[in-house]
Amino acid sequence: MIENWSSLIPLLPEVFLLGMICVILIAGLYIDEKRRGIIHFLAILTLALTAVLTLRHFAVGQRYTALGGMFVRDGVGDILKLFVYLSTAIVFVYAKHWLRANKLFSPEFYVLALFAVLGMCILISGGNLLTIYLGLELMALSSYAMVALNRDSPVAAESAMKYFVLGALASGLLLYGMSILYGLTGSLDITLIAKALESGRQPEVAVAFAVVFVVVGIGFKFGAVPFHMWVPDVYHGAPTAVTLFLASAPKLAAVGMAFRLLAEGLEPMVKDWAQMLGFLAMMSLVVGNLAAIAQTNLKRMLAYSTISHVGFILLGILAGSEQGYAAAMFYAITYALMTTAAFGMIIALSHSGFEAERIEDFKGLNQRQPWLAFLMLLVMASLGGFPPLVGFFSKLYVLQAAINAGWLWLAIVAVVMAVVGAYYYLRVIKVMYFDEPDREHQIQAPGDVRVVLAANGLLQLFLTLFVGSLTALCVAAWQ
Amino acid sequence: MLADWPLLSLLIWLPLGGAVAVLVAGDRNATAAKWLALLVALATLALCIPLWANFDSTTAAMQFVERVPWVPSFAIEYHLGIDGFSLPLIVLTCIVTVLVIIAGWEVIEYKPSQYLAAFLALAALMNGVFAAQDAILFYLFFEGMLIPMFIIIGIWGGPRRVYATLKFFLYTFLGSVFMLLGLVYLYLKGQSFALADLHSMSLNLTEQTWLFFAFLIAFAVKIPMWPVHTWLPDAHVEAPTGGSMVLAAVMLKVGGYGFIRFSMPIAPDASAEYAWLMILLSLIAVVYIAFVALAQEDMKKLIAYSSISHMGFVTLGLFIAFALVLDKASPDSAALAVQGAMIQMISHGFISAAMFGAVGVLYDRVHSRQIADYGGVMNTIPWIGAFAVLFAMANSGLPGTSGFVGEFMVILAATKASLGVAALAALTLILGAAYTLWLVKRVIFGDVGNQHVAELKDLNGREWIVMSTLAVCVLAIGLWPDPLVQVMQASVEALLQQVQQSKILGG
Amino acid sequence: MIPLSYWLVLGALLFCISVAGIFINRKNVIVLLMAIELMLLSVNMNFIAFSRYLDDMAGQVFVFFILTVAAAEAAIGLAILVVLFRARSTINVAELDTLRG
Amino acid sequence: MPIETILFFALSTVLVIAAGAVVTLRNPVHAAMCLVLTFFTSSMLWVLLRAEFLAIALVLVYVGAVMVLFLFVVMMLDINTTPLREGFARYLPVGLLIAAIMAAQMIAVLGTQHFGFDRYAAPAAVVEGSNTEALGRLLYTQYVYPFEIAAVILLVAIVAAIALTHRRREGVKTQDPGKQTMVTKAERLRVVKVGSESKEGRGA
Amino acid sequence: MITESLLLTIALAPLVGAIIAGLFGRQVGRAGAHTVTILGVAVSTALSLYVLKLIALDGHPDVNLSVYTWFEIGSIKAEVGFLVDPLTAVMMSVVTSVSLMVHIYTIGYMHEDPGYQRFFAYISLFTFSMLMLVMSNNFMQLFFGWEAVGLVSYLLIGFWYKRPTAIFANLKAFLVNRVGDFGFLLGIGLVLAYLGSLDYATVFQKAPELVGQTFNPWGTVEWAVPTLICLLLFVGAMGKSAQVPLHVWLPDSMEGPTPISALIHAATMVTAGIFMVARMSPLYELSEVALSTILVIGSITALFMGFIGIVQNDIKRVVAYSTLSQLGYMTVALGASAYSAAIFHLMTHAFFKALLFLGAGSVIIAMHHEQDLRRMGGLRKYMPITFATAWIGTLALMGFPGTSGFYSKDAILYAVGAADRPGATFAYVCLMIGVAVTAFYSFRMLYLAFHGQERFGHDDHGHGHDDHHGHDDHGHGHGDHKPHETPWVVTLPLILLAIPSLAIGYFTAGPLLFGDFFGSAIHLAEGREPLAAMAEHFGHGPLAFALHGFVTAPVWLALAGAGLATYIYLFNPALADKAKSALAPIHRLLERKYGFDELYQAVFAKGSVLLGRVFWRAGDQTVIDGLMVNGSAALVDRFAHAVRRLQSGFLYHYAFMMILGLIVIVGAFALLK
Repeated sequence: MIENWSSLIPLLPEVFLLGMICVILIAGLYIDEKRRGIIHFLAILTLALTAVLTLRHFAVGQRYTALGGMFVRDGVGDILKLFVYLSTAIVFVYAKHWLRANKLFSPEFYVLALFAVLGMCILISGGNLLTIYLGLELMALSSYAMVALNRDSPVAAESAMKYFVLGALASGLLLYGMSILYGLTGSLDITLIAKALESGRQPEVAVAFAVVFVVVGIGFKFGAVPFHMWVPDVYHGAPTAVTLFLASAPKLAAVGMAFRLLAEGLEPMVKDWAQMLGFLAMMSLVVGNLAAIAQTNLKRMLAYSTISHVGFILLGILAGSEQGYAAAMFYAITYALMTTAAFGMIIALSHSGFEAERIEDFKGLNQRQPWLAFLMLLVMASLGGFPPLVGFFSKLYVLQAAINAGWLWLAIVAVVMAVVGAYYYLRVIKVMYFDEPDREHQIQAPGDVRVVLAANGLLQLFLTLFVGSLTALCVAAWQ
Repeated sequence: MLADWPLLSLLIWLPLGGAVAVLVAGDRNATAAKWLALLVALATLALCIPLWANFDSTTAAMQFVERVPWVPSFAIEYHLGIDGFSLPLIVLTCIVTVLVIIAGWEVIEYKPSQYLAAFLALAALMNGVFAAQDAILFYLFFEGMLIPMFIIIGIWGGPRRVYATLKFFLYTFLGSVFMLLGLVYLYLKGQSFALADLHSMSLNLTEQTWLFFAFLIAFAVKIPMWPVHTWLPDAHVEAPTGGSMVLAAVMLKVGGYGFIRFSMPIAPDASAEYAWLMILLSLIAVVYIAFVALAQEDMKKLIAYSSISHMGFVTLGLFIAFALVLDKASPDSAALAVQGAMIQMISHGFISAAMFGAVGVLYDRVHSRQIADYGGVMNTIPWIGAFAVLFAMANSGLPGTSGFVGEFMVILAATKASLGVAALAALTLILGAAYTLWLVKRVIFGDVGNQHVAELKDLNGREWIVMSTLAVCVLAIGLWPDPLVQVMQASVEALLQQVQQSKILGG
Repeated sequence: MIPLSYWLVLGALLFCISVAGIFINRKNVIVLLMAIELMLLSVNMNFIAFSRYLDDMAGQVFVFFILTVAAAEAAIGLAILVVLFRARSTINVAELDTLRG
Repeated sequence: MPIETILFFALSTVLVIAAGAVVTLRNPVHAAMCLVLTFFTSSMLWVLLRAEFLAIALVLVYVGAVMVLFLFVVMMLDINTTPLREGFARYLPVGLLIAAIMAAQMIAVLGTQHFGFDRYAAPAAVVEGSNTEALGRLLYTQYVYPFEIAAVILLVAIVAAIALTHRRREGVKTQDPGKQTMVTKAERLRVVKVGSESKEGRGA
Repeated sequence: MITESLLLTIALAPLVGAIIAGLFGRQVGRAGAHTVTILGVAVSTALSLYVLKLIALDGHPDVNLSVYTWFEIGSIKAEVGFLVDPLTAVMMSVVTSVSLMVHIYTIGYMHEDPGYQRFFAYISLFTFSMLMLVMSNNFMQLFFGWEAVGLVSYLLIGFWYKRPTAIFANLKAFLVNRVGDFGFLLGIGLVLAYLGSLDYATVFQKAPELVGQTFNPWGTVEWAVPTLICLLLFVGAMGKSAQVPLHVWLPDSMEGPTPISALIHAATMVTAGIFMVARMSPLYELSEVALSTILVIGSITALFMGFIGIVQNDIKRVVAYSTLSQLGYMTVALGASAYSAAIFHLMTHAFFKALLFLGAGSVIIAMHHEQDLRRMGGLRKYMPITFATAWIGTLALMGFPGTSGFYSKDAILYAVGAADRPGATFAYVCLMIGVAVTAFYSFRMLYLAFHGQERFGHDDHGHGHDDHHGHDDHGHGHGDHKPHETPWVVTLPLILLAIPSLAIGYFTAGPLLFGDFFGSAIHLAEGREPLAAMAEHFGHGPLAFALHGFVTAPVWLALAGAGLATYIYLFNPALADKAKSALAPIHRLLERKYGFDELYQAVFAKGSVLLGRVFWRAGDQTVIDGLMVNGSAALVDRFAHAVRRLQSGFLYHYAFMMILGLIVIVGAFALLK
């Protein structure tokens, strides 16, 4: 079926990534523990070069398909991928310190993470139910394994098991939906499905039935209520470095998946899935924000906060307009950048034998480490959506899209819950700034972590200056 | 020419830059940080001089306009400009900031550089609020103010500071998100966030009503109006002196300013429709809260309640103007009411800063805010006693002090609209005097209450500067408000012009 | 002839049984893994039935890949199970509740 | 009744019962055996659907590999049949109710009104050509990209399984090819300076 | 020529003195402080008298000028300016000259007080404020001065801020005054609302427009606008001029040093209300109802406050109640449209009441700050000057023919007698009885203090007087028990005040009452001649009128009162006690001052605080904070924990939730669509 090899050029980044993974996999066997740093740099280099390759044929404003439509490259995909690379690279920087401190610094982490990235790229670029499914599974299976990577940790194993079972259940549901869709339209190709549904010949109930299953699958990946139950446990139980990874890039991939399946494939059914997403978004906003209030573990709190942010992302998607998709994308991108910084802070404060994962561990941080406290303040404020940090703009954008699409009531729920949510972010600030420290804050994080963390934290502030260009990019991706 | 500089940007970015510099200077060299902060604050204040001098008070048009696109995809602009409403408030901000920095000079021992930086940042944001001509920019500054204030109360506050500061933050945040929704709605309708565009946009009554209430929640919390006022006493009680000063002097004014900038011109028909409600709430604030103030045992709480009561005049003045301009067709009285509201805001800025400053001076010495722990302060520290009496008189609206002007104007205007409203508002003459002077009686007068009071030291030079500056401001406005009135007059007239024109198409 | 619907209902029944298996099960995790296999089987049943009734091979191709992925999934699932057993000495689902709240 | 229909119903009955047994039997070994039965019956049903290759693959891959893996793990972990926990019986009705509702919902949609003969005509009884060949042709042409991805997934499975379960035992001597190739002179050869005997030397 | 700078000098000279003495008291010292303030007031006095001369004798036209614009909003303009007409000129002269006397007197009275400079600053400031009040040409400035004198009064009553009674009294005074100001401000507001200006000239010119306008407060009720305005303004006057029921602050204000009792609480400030009503005569003439009300309130004050004076034992309080009573007389005069009579009485009263107060102060100094009449007696031989001037003051007060008080009081009585508006008869009766009462308590005080036995120095415990605590806590020793005449700075003002008390009526009654002295300053409705009856008798000149007085009822009533006092207190002291026990209920009622204080204390003071507490605890803390704020926070918290419990940790629960979600979505969005 491959007519000419040049048609594969759009695939180049993924092919390169796969090749490099194999190189790293093999190199990992031959490099002893002292020189593992090489793996680390190789992994980051891989991401950087992949990004370069992606940028070489940057597809904003264009759309390439390859392999009979199974692979789609367009602006949306490329932007999401670039931020997947970026956030993964940031994750690698933070993770190294944590992995070393916890004696888990092994090539497997990098290999699995890169496999997951590959899976995300495939998912984001999937033009066919099959490739979407396979990309999703590639990402998911790598993630399950990563969660269990700390083999000596009972909680990690427990969370891996939960993640696995629920993940498999969710992918089963998604598959079920796909099977019905296939049966109804007779095709696995996204564009053909859309075309078939456009005709409206399928029984409406059956299509809606299939859409439910697809939405559930997407909802699970996002961690939207009520398919969120894995999120807190996995975030909490997984090794922090892995949580960091799971919290950032996969959300971007989930956005990509939602775009492919909902915005492209099920575009004619927008009324149906928007309603369902509305339900999920409302539940996510309410449950995520409420449950986060009652948390004492920072990782767990961030997990619930993720759920609430997912509510916002869904709010953008369910607008069902280009503006909404762009808003959701912008939200996911900024969210990924915020959440890496938040987990990065946990890692920066952790050291061997100590995990700064309880909120109380941040007590009095301002007295000992005012700079870190300030960065954390920025991150928390940005997550809370307080202006003028970038988190505010992403919320603004999403709300605008939702209101424009007539979802005013949901927007009201969203802002009210944002106020409730402000409480737990403030609580972190409160602990850092208003409480007396009850221990020394040893900072053993190496220079690169500090530099990247500082950049990541300040990004919350300085990104506001570039909100214009970033949103313009997101909008352009949809044109 | 100095006037050609981007003065408004400087007013925002100079203190912000100063805040960063002070933070960098750090606590290791606290003295340098303090002087730096003072210098920055003074420089910011100095910027007000060319601003005032070059301000053209004959026009209501925005002046010193700076306009740069920022987020083109949402039509958000970096758009600054001032008119007669903004200018006095900016000057007030700059003055209060200088005083706050002086007031905190030796008192703040814990992390002084962060303290000063927070206030400088706050000054920048407050200037921004008053200068912003883009709704989102306004919102940014409006909300941005919360974070420094949250930290100020939280770090340097009293024993229940965490409760107070969280309450303060969440209350205000809850209020403002609805405004954000309103702004988004307006944007979607008009594809612009520029205030001027929002002002001229036509909206039907339903839309206006929704918007009016969205804005109302935001500004009612901020100003604060009954029944969403309870954050204020807590915040004031727990805040450090400087925090209380800024909070009372400037931050509350943002609420009143918001009514002028947003509610009234954007939703004039709804404002007119619900003016009765606003007037009712204002009267409750004036009367009910005054009674509550009477029952307070804590000095700061009492002053906080008095602030709420006084802010009632601001909302009363602003919304009685609707009755005057529409029902009584008396634009002059309406202008009187709006002017009164504005002057009340500015005057209250000085008076409340002074009152909190005076309480701070006492607190620094006795470490108690309970009225019962004082008595006969006049005996040991007559100067603070004298200032306290002056400011108490100003607070109870004595002619010759600024406190009188606003109340006088509002009551006069209200009489024109409705004698009953005016009568209830005028109750403040009695009640305001009652709680303020009773406070003075219990704290300042009488025989020396206890050992603490007996050992008090009188004002030091630093405190003298703060108190006397405020005293001069209070008396200056009280004795000759006309300059202030003239600065605002053109803008007031323009506002009234605007609110008279129905925005309902075909209506 | 059997209508397509029957096949689908069969798939649905299998699907429900497997789903019920996941949340009714209070025993060990292995059964959960088996239930998942069952669920995939039900999906496969759907695909194959559609493939047959649509006369389109794509469905069967999909099943092929599902089988592949299911095998990989089983491998990883069992690996996690082994890790879990080593770390916790139990694979009883009712005891996996240290993470909650 | 045509033989196909009889077979369908017979096999379906076995399939459903076996599936039910998988999730309800207490002993995991028994459950696994039932699962094998489930797969077998499905495989037969698939033959009815003219998916010969997949039917055989199911038997080979699942019964041959996956189920063996399951049983292997069951045996390896030596799991006892645990007594039913309290609460199981209490919540069982709720669980069954939910499952029943779900089934009802699904059947309501999947009934003949939407998926009957009017929409999906009965397929031709005889399919031309080899099912295996057709599948193979597709896999290596049109579906080569998913095929490659599937390979990567299997690779991940291998990597993951090894990373998770492979344990380096302390004290076990193994070759380390990395170490062997990266070896340097200094590690292999130690030049010992042997001085003349001194008082300290004697003490050591 | 009356120029702006001349008027500004008059007003500002005391202010400059006040500022120097107040802010730089330590630098200028005691002597510096009194020099500079006295100089300031002296300049004012001289120039005021010059102005009076220009206006009264040289026929200088009225001056109405604006100094600066206070604010200008469209057509609404508030200015600071001066209106000098005969009324103003008289007031200015009275204010400055009494003030000057008090300044001089203070040197002696306060010479040992540590707050010496402060005191001078205050009284100079008061002079300034009072001048601003009387010289104002508009309502804003009137209110300005109105409140400013209130402030200084507040500060001076609480001058000895250590005394609990003093700071209670000043708070009370301020608040009661504020009640009056409440009405006053609303009145001003109505003036602006209906006449569109705050300027006297404009307002008075437009005032006739008000006739016939009605105000509709609710339903079909309609109030005449002029009446409403006048009554509201009069509420202000009631506060300032201590008319029943807003009189309660004045007796308590005696907690302040005596000089200010003389200056503020007798001679000037308390008469501001009278002045104001007189000033507003163009408005009041429009409302019969308002004038009737004034008439009745004034007469009640005049009589019933006089009664209380009879039972007081504190020398200053006796004078204070007499002041109340006299203010009632003035008010009645206003009510009878006899504005000029009111102003005339105001003037004469300023002199003789200041004289009496200063005399009382002199006694107090001599008695080492003992104020209880029961511990005085026989002082005449120790302090003859004080004694003599006190007699003069007392005669003037009782209205002995020929004294200034005689002319003014008679003018009022004639006016009331001639008035025909509702309440006039009641007022007339009250005033007539009041004349006797006045004479009685005046003489009672005189006898108790200066005649009879010496009761000081040998009874330290026998007085259970409850408004009287440790008045000697500011630096007076008890070394010398024998009283002695006070120094010249004290007696000189007494003498200087005694002269006008005696004679000013004789010289000014004619022009002030019957000439066209006030010109346009006082406006009378068409055909209204309240003093016509008196004019008949006065036609033969003041001397003849005084002689004629002996054949009129008031003089004989006064003499009767005086005679009774003479009999009881000079000849038969035991009778007083007998009468006391015989009339015990009435006595108690009078001692309790009809219970106004208790009532106000219980209802308004306690009631407000109680109400505040209820609002605070029930409204703010329970409903708003407890239920709404913390309640919603608690609700959120409860939900948070509920949601948290859903996350049970059990895989099967999680799966169950997912499936439940699925079913709900399928049901809601697919099947039930």
